[in-house]
Amino acid sequence: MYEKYMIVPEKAKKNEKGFEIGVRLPYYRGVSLSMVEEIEVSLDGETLPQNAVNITVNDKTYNLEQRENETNDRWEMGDIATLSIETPDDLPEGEHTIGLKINLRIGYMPFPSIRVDEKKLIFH
Amino acid sequence: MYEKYMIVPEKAKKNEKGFEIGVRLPYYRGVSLSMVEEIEVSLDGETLPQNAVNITVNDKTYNLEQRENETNDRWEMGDIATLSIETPDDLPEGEHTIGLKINLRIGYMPFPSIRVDEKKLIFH
Amino acid sequence: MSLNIKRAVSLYSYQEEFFLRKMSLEDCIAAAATTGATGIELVGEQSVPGCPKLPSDAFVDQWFGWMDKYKVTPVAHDMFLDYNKKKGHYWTDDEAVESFKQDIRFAHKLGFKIIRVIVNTTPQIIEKVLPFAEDHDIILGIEVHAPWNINSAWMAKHWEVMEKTGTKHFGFIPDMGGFTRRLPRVQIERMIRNGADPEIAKFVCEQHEKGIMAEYTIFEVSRMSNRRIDMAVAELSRHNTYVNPLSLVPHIDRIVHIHGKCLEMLEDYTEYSIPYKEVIDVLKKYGYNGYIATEYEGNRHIQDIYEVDSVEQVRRHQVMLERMINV
Amino acid sequence: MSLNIKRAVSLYSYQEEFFLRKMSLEDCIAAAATTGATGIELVGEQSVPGCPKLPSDAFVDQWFGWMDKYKVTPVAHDMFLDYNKKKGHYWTDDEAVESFKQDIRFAHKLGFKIIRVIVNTTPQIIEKVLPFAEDHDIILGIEVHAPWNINSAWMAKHWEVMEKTGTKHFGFIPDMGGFTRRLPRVQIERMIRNGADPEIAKFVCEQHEKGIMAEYTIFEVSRMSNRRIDMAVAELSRHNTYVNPLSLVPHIDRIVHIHGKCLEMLEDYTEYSIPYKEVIDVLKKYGYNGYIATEYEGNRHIQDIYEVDSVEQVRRHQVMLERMINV
Ligand SMILES: [Mn+2]
Ligand SMILES: [Mn+2]
Repeated sequence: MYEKYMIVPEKAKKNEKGFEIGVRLPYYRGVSLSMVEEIEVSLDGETLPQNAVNITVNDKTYNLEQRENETNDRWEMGDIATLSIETPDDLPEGEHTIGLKINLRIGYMPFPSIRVDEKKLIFH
Repeated sequence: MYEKYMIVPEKAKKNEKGFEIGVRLPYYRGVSLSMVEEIEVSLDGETLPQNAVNITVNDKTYNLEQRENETNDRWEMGDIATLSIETPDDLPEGEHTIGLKINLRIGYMPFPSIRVDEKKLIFH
Repeated sequence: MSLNIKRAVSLYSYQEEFFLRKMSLEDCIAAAATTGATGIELVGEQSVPGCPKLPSDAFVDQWFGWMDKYKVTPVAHDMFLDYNKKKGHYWTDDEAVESFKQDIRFAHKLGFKIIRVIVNTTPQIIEKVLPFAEDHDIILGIEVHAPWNINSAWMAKHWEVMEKTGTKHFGFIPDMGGFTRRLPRVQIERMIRNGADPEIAKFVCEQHEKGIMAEYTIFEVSRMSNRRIDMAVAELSRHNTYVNPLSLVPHIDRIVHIHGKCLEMLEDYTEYSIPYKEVIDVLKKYGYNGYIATEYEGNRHIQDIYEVDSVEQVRRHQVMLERMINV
Repeated sequence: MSLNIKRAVSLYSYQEEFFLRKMSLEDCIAAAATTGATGIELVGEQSVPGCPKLPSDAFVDQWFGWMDKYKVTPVAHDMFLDYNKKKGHYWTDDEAVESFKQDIRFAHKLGFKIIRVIVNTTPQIIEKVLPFAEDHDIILGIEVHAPWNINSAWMAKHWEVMEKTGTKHFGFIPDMGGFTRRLPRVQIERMIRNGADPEIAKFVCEQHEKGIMAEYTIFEVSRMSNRRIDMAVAELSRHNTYVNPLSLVPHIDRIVHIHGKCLEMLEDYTEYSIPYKEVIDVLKKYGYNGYIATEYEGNRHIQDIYEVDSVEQVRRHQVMLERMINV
């Protein structure tokens, strides 16, 4: 569901600590940030640590721990959040393959709701 | 179902080619011999080849191929059939552990109907 | 007060004693009659050697002699379709129909009016055999056995045949095992004897009683254990279904017979797993007027360590039915 | 001819366009109204930012303004219970009740009379929240979504609450996906695009149409393939259940609302998988007089390669409903 819309190519860019991408929630309703069980980003095939990923929704930025505890602020359906990912080394400009896995904790689903996208993005 | 009644200890005896045991069908109705998919006998932990096993029901004896093709003659519920098993070597008199697995092909069951029994028997 | 529901006993109930030759066919009939049941159900291939070959005239005479002697009536014969009787060959429809007809002849010869049709019989086979059944005054009833229920897709396909043909000779035979509110204790305990984890078994029983869908329970157990026996316990919840007894209501006029499944009749004349009173109240309210035939099946779960007393189990079930029917 | 069944559209149906910001909330309402539907259903957490927080007075005014402008009525709000909203903490009943109450306040504020209760809500929670719902003139309806059916054990537990309390404020909301006679073609084709074996998919579809119990199909497929995607195809047959529409009959007075699920509306105004006419004939015959709300959900299966046109799919579904209701 909504896999191909997860990564928003136009929002990709380098920043001072690494890079950022635009991301939509692959679900048919909004959820509190605490229900986002996992956000896993990979760069050119290499999985980055989840605590290197910060998320910005509704103009507020959350690190992993803050996200897990945020039961009020919501990532609304269709809203484009910004993920900013710290990288150990400076990201070379140009095209990179970005993988994204989002796992949601949905009360009425016995199984994890895992969805993935992968896109080649241009970073400047 | 009926596992512990499968091997009938009193009927065990040596014969000229090996040994024989009394066996009840582990099922709640009789079946044609063709529906007996497998009869596997083990002697002291060693599985004997299935074509070494002949079965006698209603006073008629069937080898493996004859049994598989016998769609009329029936092994009735509760009837004690005789299995005679050829052994390569003469069976030493005394106690032996006999294992028995019977697998039935039952039309309304999607899975094989496999039942097993194991008993220590005295052979003379 | 309903005087319309009648009581029968399926001789299947005495299978343990019959298997061990502790009871003869006549003993089974006599035991059934002693309970006050007036009808006899028979799994032909269990009780009559050679079935579905037609029994000899001598046997037929003896059969009706027993019916007179014990003041009971033949009610239903249970048939099977052994589609894969011959290794590597799956019956054509014609072969299946021929086998089915033989069961109709068998049932007719022994005075049965109803045939319990095994659940793997296709609607097409039934349509083809219906005229033959009508000619022999035999009513066919597809057994609605858990995990099916009377509204399941497969049963809806059979219902379409009933609707399309408008026949009076084809209906449903619900098996009361389809109302398993609590998992059968005898079955759970047997699996624990066979090595199942008692804590997992307890969890599965609780989930089942809460009405949790089996898929959830199976998934949760798969995270607790990777042992096959524990998964088998979880799967009990999938096979031993419970549905609202009201599910029978739209089909009440198409219910031709009922299997009174029981696995453990308690001393207080209740069945451990099945809320009989609730089902029978529905049957009475909506006017079911056929037989309920006791079908004791607990023996397989206790025979490994207990002495089976089918006669007493059937007696208790019949006492229960008698009280519920005549309240 | 029945004039009692009313037509609504769940704005859930336009989720693809709403997600992509091609349609605003007002656009969705307008599109629904254009079909002739008179009722609006809303997944609050989809369509209203911040839900279930109470919307601002400005939003509420705008909402009722839209209702007037497009001549539609708020019918139902769909709620969720996020039992595990907080990582590692499973809600107590009190927490669940509090969340539920907030949805009641939300629904009440926007003029909804019905709340679709998500299927994982326990009967105990509903019993506890019922007085609050009654005070707010809100009728709760547990969604009967495949693979459940209205007689399933879980639904029987909810039915017991209805019986016990005698309330007029709690009933069932069947989702028409529970009458999936053919497996959805859009879903099968998507899985083939994702690598499923087309021959196995064909086999699974055939078995499903024949009404074969899913367990058999799953077992057979497990012998044909050890690939997860093929097993997932087989499992579609377990999740997309079909039951006889007559199953609704004993509960007809307890059906408070209906979800008109559709995955693929054809040009001839039929749904590919669901025999709508047969279900609606039962609803009419037994006097259902609530809404059927179109719930288009095909987008998720085609969005990978096709342009989704929810507006057209909803239009076709409403034309179908209109014709069937008014025959
Ligand atoms: Mn039965
Ligand atoms: Mn729905």
